[in-house]
Parts: sequence; structure tokens; C-alpha cells
Amino acid sequence: MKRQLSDEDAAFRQRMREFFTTQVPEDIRTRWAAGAEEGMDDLIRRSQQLLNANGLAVPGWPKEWGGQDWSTLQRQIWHEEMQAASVPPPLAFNANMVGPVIAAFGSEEQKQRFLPATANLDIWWCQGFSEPDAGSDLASLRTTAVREGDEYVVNGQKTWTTLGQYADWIFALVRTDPKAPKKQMGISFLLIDMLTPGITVRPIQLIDGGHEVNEVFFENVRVPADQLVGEENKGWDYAKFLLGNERVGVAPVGSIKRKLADAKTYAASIATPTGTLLDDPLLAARIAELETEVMALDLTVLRVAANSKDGKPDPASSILKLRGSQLQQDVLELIVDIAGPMGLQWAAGDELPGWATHSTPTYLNFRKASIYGGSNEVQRQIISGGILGLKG
Amino acid sequence: MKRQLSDEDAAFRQRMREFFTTQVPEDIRTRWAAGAEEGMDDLIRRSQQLLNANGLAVPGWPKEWGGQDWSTLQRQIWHEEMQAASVPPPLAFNANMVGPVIAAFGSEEQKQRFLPATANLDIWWCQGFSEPDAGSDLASLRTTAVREGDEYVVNGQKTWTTLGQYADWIFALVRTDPKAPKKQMGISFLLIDMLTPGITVRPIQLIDGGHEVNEVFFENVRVPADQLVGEENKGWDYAKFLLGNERVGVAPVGSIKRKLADAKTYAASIATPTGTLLDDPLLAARIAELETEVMALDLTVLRVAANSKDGKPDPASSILKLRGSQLQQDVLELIVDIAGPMGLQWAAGDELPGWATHSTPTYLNFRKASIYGGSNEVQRQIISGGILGLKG
Amino acid sequence: MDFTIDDEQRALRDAVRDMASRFAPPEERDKVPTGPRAHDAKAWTALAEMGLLGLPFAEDAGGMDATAVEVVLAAAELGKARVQTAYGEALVAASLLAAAGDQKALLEKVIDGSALVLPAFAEPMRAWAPHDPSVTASGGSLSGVKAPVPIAEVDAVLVTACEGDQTGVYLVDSPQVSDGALKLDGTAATKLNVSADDLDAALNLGIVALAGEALGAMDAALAMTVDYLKTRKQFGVPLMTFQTLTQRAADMYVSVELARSTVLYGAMTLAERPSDNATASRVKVLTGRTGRHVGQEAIQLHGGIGMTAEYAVGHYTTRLTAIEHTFGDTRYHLGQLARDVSDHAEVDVFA
Amino acid sequence: MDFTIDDEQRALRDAVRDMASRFAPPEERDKVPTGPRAHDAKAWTALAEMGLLGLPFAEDAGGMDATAVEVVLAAAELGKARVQTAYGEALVAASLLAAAGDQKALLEKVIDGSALVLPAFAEPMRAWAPHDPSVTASGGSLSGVKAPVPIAEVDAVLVTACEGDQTGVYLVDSPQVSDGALKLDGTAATKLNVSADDLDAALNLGIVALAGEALGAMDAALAMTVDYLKTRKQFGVPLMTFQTLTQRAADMYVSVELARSTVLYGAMTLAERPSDNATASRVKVLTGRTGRHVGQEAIQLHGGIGMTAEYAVGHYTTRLTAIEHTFGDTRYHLGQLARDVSDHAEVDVFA
Repeated sequence: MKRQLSDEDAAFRQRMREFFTTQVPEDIRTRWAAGAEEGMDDLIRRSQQLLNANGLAVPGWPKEWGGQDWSTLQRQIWHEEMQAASVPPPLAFNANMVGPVIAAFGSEEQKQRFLPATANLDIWWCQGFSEPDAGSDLASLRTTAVREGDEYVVNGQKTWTTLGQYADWIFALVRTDPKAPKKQMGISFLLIDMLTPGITVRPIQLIDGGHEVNEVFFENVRVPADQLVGEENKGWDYAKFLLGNERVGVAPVGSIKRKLADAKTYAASIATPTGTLLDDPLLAARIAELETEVMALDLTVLRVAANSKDGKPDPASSILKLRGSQLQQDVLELIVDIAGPMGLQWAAGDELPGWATHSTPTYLNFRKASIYGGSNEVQRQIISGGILGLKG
Repeated sequence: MKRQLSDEDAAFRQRMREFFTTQVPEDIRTRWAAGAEEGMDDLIRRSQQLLNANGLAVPGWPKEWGGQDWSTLQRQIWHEEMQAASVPPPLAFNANMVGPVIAAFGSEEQKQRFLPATANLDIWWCQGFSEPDAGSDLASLRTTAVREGDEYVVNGQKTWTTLGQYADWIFALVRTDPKAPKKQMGISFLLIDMLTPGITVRPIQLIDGGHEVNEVFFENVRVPADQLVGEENKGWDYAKFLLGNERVGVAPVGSIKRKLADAKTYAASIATPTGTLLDDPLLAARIAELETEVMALDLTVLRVAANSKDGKPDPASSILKLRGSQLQQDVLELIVDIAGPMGLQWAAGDELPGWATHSTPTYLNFRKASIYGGSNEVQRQIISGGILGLKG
Repeated sequence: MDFTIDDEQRALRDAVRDMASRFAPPEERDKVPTGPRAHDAKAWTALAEMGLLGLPFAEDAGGMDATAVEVVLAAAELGKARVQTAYGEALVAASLLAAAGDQKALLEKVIDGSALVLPAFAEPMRAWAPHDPSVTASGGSLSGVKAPVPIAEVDAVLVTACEGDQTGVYLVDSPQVSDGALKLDGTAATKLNVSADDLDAALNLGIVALAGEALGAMDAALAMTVDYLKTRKQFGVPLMTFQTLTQRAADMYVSVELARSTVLYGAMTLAERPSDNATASRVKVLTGRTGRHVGQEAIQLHGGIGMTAEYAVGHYTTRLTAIEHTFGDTRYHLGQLARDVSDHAEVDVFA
Repeated sequence: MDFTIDDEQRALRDAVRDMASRFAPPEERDKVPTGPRAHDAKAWTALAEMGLLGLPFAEDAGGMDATAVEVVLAAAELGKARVQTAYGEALVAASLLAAAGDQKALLEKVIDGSALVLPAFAEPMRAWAPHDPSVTASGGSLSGVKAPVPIAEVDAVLVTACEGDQTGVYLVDSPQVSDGALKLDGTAATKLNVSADDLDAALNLGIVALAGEALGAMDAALAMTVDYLKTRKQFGVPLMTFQTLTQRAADMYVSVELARSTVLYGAMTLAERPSDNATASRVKVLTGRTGRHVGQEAIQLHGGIGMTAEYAVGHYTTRLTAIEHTFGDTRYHLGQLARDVSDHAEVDVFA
């Protein structure tokens, strides 16, 4: 047992910190930290291309496709430092989802065609998994793909497609065998160019007024058969691999810590009749408790990272997802409370700083954190079933 | 809508307060408030007989058997004032359980034989419902009663029989028709003298070291058939009546309020480097919040009492039971925290006051409040099914 | 204690429900407003015509001679229908104008809806502290900043300001609000002849009005959630098959019922004792906590659909969040209660 | 950061586990002790013989030259087996004797188990405040009261006392403890040559030892609960069919895993920086909250059986409650952290 980083890891950490805080342009990082929606795609693209040029975009991939031979701990450090410096992280759909799937199950031709462009965000991917009537029950999907010669003809609807408005391609789960004996069977994993005729993207506005998710409609969309990943009807296996693949970054600890540090700065800037909000004993105790809980999560991420078995979905990820989303929400809730009456206004101005006027929409927006990507109820189910062996 | 009590109810409240604080001997009330286990049976007996002599033991019963023509609100006031004055309340098994069942479903002969003695605690009743393998699933009971001539022969085991060590009689649910198509059918409600040969009472020690519940074993116990209440195989109906009958006292608001007021006195008596614990902002805020929540419960009890439909089980009782047990537990937890290091010792002495040394065992003992009498999970089930119509 | 509503109250409630349904925002894709709502002059006129702005004020000032109880019943209907207005805020202003005694003409216009007068008490970069403004007054002119001002298109605002160590309430006509802020730079103002108690009473009325609106919002959010659990299927069965969801719906119900008792009681109590700050703070703390619980769970139990603007449930959560932070948040009011916790042995609801 | 335990640590853990199983209290009807446990001289001797009392101390004082990490691993096994001793308390005393420098003889006897020396820091009717005792010292004699004293049959106690505005630690031989209290009335005492930092370091060692014991207790309580849900049937099906129970078991698991990371990290950190009070307070706050959560849920998910003395689960809850209130409760340590919250931008676990 050893608290400190090894000399090697400490140097690695130093190198990451230096790169992120000095080599990533200030304007990218401040605009990202402010959370502005407009131009977000541009920030993500610039950031990922810079990271990729420096070998920092897809460290978890196989080395020949741009990966790094880092330990899980190092990848964790990379991720935390990136978040701590407010650097837009590589697009998860590219770096953590479709990339590893193509690398693991794609044909050689698919790898060459897609992986470099995916690492460099020359292709912006979006995810076509959820459907309107499926929700957490992914396997009930109804979008069909019927093989006709060298093509699949796709019909159906996907939803909750995050950032689909910017996407060049979509990776989708489709039903290729409607007669399969189990609903998890008969599903395939297709790569589809968003410019293919028959695809319509329709925005879904969220309660904070923002637009980050979409519906995607497929009407007789003809997809070349060489865009099928792996084997037909094996898509569920690839999807499970994709969903359970990543433990690094599942809990956004770096970002939570930065927000919590910000919250203290904000609190110290709010006057009360006797000092500042940071002197208020109730608020200070709430911050101290959150710091303690975030520390516990931070440590658990490090502990779990060290035990990671590569490539195997691990129910321990569920601890990180569950607690990570809770603490992220707790910290955003804290910031709304620090903003106080200023949070009643959603537009910044001379007198009302952006952190305060954004606090409420941001808080509301991140209620999604406990729903998307496997709701907290699903995570608890994975823990109770997969770890504790409690099978209802 | 009217906040204040009517003149009549205000006068009633005054009368109750005066009686409880001046006519019930001081020694009964202080010993009851201190919560000592030893001699508890004597306190209860003395209190109930005094109350009964003044028409205050069984106000909810039919008038001819000692009841009062009070409104539900008045019964609520009676109960709160009794608790506020630390007067031992009438034994629930007598006053709220078996008494109303005999009054509603018993024969005239049973009424005359049992009701006066039950009201006066000349008979101390205990409850024989739960069984070792049933838990919350009462209807799965296995204790059998086989009719032989003018007698039932009872065999089986009951458990969680509260204060059974003092009891003269037990009212028990027994299975009289093992072949009934549903488990709720074929159950009967029997009155059994604890001195009948074949009955053994065995204490169950609880984690606080106390003895308040028991196992009761029946081995060929011969019970005269005229001790069957109502009809054979209709016992489940009477049990449901009994369990859903009472809304007054379901949430021990009077007692919670008294404990919370005590907690403030205790906190003010504990020195800190800068004053007393009551000045500690975190503790004071916790007390203020509890006072607010207890007030909300207090008001809800009054609101629900006014809507009470006599004799009908009402799922609204579940709100009171659920929230009442939670707040009772919260206040006892608060007192443990106020006692601080003193709570590490469980025996009082010159230097360590009884409230502090009893705080931990009392806190532990009342973890039962969310389990006994229908666990909080069962109460939520009643609310979601019975009120919200959410039927799994 | 009697929580039943009488025939007159029932008639009021039904009338407001009917009116509110006409002004409820659409639940249609791409037409749903998000965030703080702009002033809706038509809805405001309808409110005024129904007498809601004058409910707790004397008849000779154009009021209805009713009480905070009626305010709560009306506000609950607005909350249920998602009709967001400055109702609670306007009542604060009207209450202060009524207390001032010499503002009858303006009060009448406020009540009949022809003048929109709102309080502008909050200050940027300062925690809520109604009796401790940083805006200063000197010889009838004010300096400092108030923000956010609830609505820019106001005819006048009431502003708190310090003159020496005295906090006063000032009337500023035709204020220039930009980016949500009112900058005062020697701005002329009329001092109202009101006491600190009057200010408390006005804010307490606003608090209970908003608590009523919150209660309506919670009722509706709970009802939507229950309905969703009944009808929505997942994994081939209705959501209500999942006990973890139904048990949490039960907890929401319990929270809402306790809030209902508290809000109605708060209205009855403040009708008798308008400057009973402890009761107002308890109402605020309880509805604040409950609003957060119910609002968050309503979204969570809906899942993704609860996050979308076209579905009402998230709007209730948005509004509940705003209400919690108006006229002092839970932290502020809990702090007030904590400060006074040794003043009484227990909370006697009949006292 | 590396949380893996090495072979030597594993061997220690297994040895303690084996020993602890021999001293675990019975789980038999009418034989189960409830409440604070009396001193078990045999178990104490076994602890000493295994070297546990000397784990973090230098070899030349009879210690094992190990660290707080080994203390935590050992304490966790005691906690799991419900072997309640004054282990954490004895380490506090030994740490102070070691710091004093001139108490080597007594320290050796403490470590080899031949002398039982414990801290008596708590005072009746006073909240935990280790640097602010009400007992006073004057010319080598003490006046005031310490209570509760963990165990009456001690050979000596260490007592905190004020001399002027200085807090010192004093050794009192053969103290007379009655009804849990030590009354000092000009009682002769030896002042130890220790600093305020030494006192903090000693208490922090005690805190992390107790946190280790709590971790073991939580692990066991969770395991029992999971096992019960798997095997116990109700309404004709195993309890694990009820999703509301399994989801809560999942939350318990998450709590325990976060506590594990925190306790192990706390041990590693305090091994390096014994008087790092902030880390000790964070360990205390997190295990305090988690212990309450896990202890209460373990009973609740068991139902009635969880309340009975013959079944171990409630004893874990009892012990967790005691641990939470030893060496400062959650409120105290949260207050300490809150006081210093502006001292740092964030908690850097590598710093």
C-alpha cells in the first residue's frame, strides 16, 4: 500500500498538467469552463485535434491506432488533469465507444477507413441506441435493417441522440433477425453516414432551453453491407462491450473537483451581513462534507482503476457512475444555492455574472446525469445482481 | 379553514392538560419519562386504572362500554396531551386492539365478560399475530386450531409478542381451515388465557439488552370454543379491522415533541469551548429543521384526523405511521449525538445523567419503530397501492 | 384546527382553475417556453379581473377582504397549470402600499391590474438579507444596484435601502431595468411610511403565496409521475411493476401531504399574525426541501422524457427551483430558525 | 496510489482473523452480551502476543515498526468478528507514551499487554474538545472529572488538563474509576513531555484504528444482509425478489466501498503525516455517516430479527454507533473541516 504516486506516475502527472494548462489555448479552456452551448462543437473539435496531434486523444486504443501503453492509473490521471484544466475531452462517442468497438471487432478495412478519422474527429460520431419505446430496456429496439443484396435497408427511429446535430456518422443498433428467440439476439451493429438519403434529425429541446439531444428517423435508408461491424446478429455483444468497456472517466471526478473549488470561490464572493457566504457555518459544513465525499469517490476511482481487467465489462464501473452522477448533481445544486436570488435570472449582464445566471439551467440540465447512460436504478441493479448476487 | 381550536375544543384541551399534569401522580410521570424498564408494568397498570376511573382510558369504544362521544380531533388532543405530560397511555393491546374487536364482533356474553376488565387492565392482553416464518406476511401463519367438541386445540408458535411476559390473556390468529383456497381465508380470531396448560413464553432479548418481546409456544392448548370471536374462518377480516382501525396515536407526535423539547434542554446543558451545544450552528439548524418537520406531521395528524371515516381502515394512517416512525428515530438519533461521549456508557452514575447513558440503547431500541406494526416498506406499499393506485 | 375549504373558497378555486387552464403554456414541441417566463399581460389582466391581486386587501382599496388562505388556494391553481406570473411578488408590493396608508391610488391600480408594481429587493453578489440592503438612501435619492428585478416592464418598483442605520422601503417610478438590473445613481424615490414589521408581513405574504404555487406544482408533478408509472411500459411491463419506483412515489406522496398541511396552516397563521416570521420560515424550509425532493424525483422516475421541454414535468421542477430561491432560500430561513431555536420549548400549532 | 496489500500484510490479516474468530462473542440465545463490552483480559493478552498493540511503534520499544496501515488491517478483522476491545484507545495512550520519550518502560508494558493504559479525555456534560479540558492541573496535581473512562480496570490513564492556558497530558497511576467516572481532587499526576501535535497524532491514530474496526463491522453487516436477502423468504419468494430491498443493498455496498478507499487512504496518509488533522477528520466524517447508513439499513432490511440480541447484525450497529461517538463525532469533525474550508482550493489526495 502506498499513498504517493511512483516517480514515474508523478512525472506523468506533471507532464499532463503542464500540457493541458500551457499547450491548450486559453480561449478553449475558459469558454469550455463557462459551459456555453454556442460553438461547443468547435471547441470539442479543436481540442480533440490538438490532443490527437500530441497522442493524447485516444490513449486507450491499440497502439497501432494511436493508443498509448499507459496503465489504467495513468489514463485516470490523464483524464482528471484534462478535466481539472477545463480542456474539452475527446468526444466520447468517438474515443470511448465506436473506436474501441471497430478496433476490437471491425474488419481491417474498416479500421483503416475509420479509426484515424475517428481519433482526429474528422468524423464526428453519434450514437443510435435508444428508441422511443425502449428507454432503459435497450434490447427491445425495433429499428429494422433488412438485407437486400449488398445493402441493408434501415427503417425506424432512434432518440436521445446526443450532439447528433453535429454528427457525420452514426453507429446504430438495428434488428436484423426479428424472429430470434431472445430479444437480445438478432441485433446488429451498423455504421451509417448521416448524409445517406432517408435520414432526418429532429432536435429535442430540454428543460434548460438547450439543444443537445435529437431524434433520428430512418426511412428506407440504404446502408452498404460493408458497414456492418463484426457478424450479423451479434450486435448486442458489441454493445455490451462498448457500454462496459470504459471505467476511466465514468465518474467525472476532475470536473466535480473543479466545480467544487469554483463553488468556494463563488461563495467567498457573495456578501452576507456578517462576511461572506463561505463563512456561513451551514454552507461551509456542506462544502466540507462534499469535499469529503468527493475525496472518497476520487480515491475509489484510483483504487478501482488499479484493479481493472482490460476489456471486460466490470460492475464496479456502476459504483463510479452512480456516485459520480450523484456528487456531480450535489455540487451543481450547491452552486445554485450559492447564486441565491441571482439564479432567478438566466441571462448574464453587467451586474449578474455568468456562473450565477447559468447555475439553474446547468443544475437542471445535469439531472440527466442520473438518467442517461444507464440510469442510477439500472446501476443499482447491476451492483445488486452482478456484484452482490441478488437476483430477483 | 380555521387555525384555532373552537372554544369547546380549547376548553377540552385545557381540561385534558390539567387532568394529566395535576391528577396523574408525579412519580408515575417522571419514571415513565425516564423510560426505565423495571416496574414499567406497574406504571402502565396504575395509569390505566386511574384513567379508566375518570373515563379517559378507552374513549374510542362504544359509549356503553366506557367510550366517549368525542370527535376524532378530541381523541387526538387527548392522546397528545397525555404524551406531552408523560402519562403512560392505555395499553394498546387492550384499548386499541382487542377491545374494539370484541366490541364490534364479539358476542354479548364476550363483551360483558371481557370489556370492563380490558378497559381497566384487570386483564392484560398480548397479541399473537406474527410467526417466525411469516414476518410482514402475516397471512402465511401456521399455528393451527382444530375443533374438538366444545374446544379448539391449538398448536404452533407466535413471536414478537410485546410485553407478553406480563400478559394474562392473548388474542391470537390461528388457522382453522388449512384447506381454504386463499391463505387469508381459514383464519380465526381466538381469545386464550395465558394460564391454559401447554403455553410457554420465552423471552427474546433485544440489542439494547432489554426484554420486551417474546416467543409464545402452544402445545395442545385446549381453548373453549366460546372464546372464538365472531365467525370461524373470518379472523382475517377482524385482524384487518384491528390493524386499520386506529388513526389516533399512530404517529406518536406528543411524545416526539416532548423528546425534541428535552433534546434542546440537554443540548443547552452541554458545554462547548464557546458556549453550549445549543449554540452550535449545525446542531441548532438540525433542531430547527426537525421542529419544522415535526410541526408538519403534527398538522397532518390533525388534518387527517378530521377526515377520519369511522371504523374504515384508511391508507392515510400509513403516512402517519411512516413519517411518525422516521421522526421518532431522527429525534432519538439527535439525542445520542447530543450525549456525545457520554453515550458510550450505558449505566448512569453521579457524573453521567440517565438521559445520556440511556440515549444509545433507546436509539437502538427504536430502530424497531420502522419495522414493527407494519414496516415502513409495507406502509409505502399501502400508500402506493391503496392511495396512488400503483399496483405491481 | 379545521382544514376544510368552504363553499366560497371552493368557488374561488374552481374559477381560478378555469382561468388558469386558458393561460397554461403549450405542451407542444418547439412551442414550449423554458426558463423564467416573460410577463404575460393578458394573463395578468385576467388575474386582476378575477380579483386575485386584491384578495387579502381591504374592500375600500379595491380588495376582496379575504385572507392569505384564499391567496394560497388561488396560487396553487396557477402552480398546477404552470401559469408563471409575478403573483407572489405583486402581493408583496401591494401589501407594503397598503401598509403605507397614503398610497391608496397606486394600490388600487396595482389591484385592478393597471399598474405593475413589484419589489426589487435582491442585490447582486449579496445573499438574501431583506433588512440589510447595500443600496443607500440620502435625502430622497437612492444609490446602488438591485438585481435581479423580476420583470423589466414594471411601472414602479419598491426598493429597500439604508439611510444611516435605518432600512426603509422606497418607491421608484418608471425604473430603467437593463439585463435584469436596476442601477440607482442618485435616483429619485419616495420613502414609504412602513415599519420593519410591515416589511416582514409583506414578505411573509409573498412567501406563503409562492408556497401555494409550489404546492400546486408538486401536486401536478406527483400526479404526472403516478400516471406515467401506470401507463408507461418497460421490459414488457408497466413501470409500476418496479417496486423501487413505487416506493419512491409513496415517499413523494408523503412529502406532498406534509407540505399541504404546512402551507395551509401557514396561510391561516399569517392571516392572523402577518409578521410571524418563524411560521413563514418554517413554511419556506419545508416547501423548499419538499419541492426539491418532489421535483428531482419527478424527473428521475420519468427518465429521459422528464428532461424534455415538451413534457411538463421538468417545468414544474424549474419553477420549484425558482420559488425556493425567492424571498430567501432554505439555508437563509433555516439559519433564522436556528438562531431562535432556544426561544421556545416546542412549536405549539394552536398558540 | 496503490491499495494492494503485500504478503506480509496478508499474513498479518490472516493471523488476526484466526485469533479474532476464537474471541468472537457467542451468537446463542441468552448468551449474547449487549451494550459496551467488559474488558476481556484473555483477548487482550492474545492481541498483545500477536504484537497488535505495538504495530506502529519502534522496535526498540517492543513495537513492530509497522504503520497505521497494518493497524487498520488488524482492526478490521476485530470489527468483523465483533471482538470489542479498547484497541483504538490503547494505541492513543501508547502513541503519547512513545512521544514523551521518557516513558519507555511503561510503553513496553503497554505493548506487551502487561499494563493497561488508556486515555481518559472525555468529560461529563461537555462536548468533545480535546484541547480544551475543564480538568485543571496545578503543580503536578489534577482537579476535575473525566468520564466516561473506557474501562474501569486500568492500570493507569492519560488525562488532559489545563495549566494556565496550556493543555497538557498527564499520567495518573492506579486511578479510581467508579460508575464510569474518574474524579480528580488534587490527584497526583506526572506530566508527559508531549506537544499539541503529539496529542493530535495520537488521537488520529486512534481515529483511524477505530475507522478500520468500523470498516470490518460494515463489511460483515453488509454480507449478513445480502445473505439474508438471498435466503429468507416472505410472501412465498426470497426477499431479493423485492427490488426496493436490493436497490438499498446496492447503496449500502457503494457506501462501504467508498469508506474502504477512505479508511485505507487515511491510514497511508497518517503513516506519513501523523498530525494531519484534516485527513483524520475526513475519515471520521465519512465513516461516521457510512456507519450510520449501513448500520441502520442492515437492521431495517433484516426486519424484526435484526433487532434481536441473538443475531449479530444489530451488534454491528451498536458498535458502529459507539465508534462514531469516540474521539469526536461527525458534528465535531465536520465543524473542524468547515472552519478550515477556505484554506485550500481542493483536496489533492497526492499532496
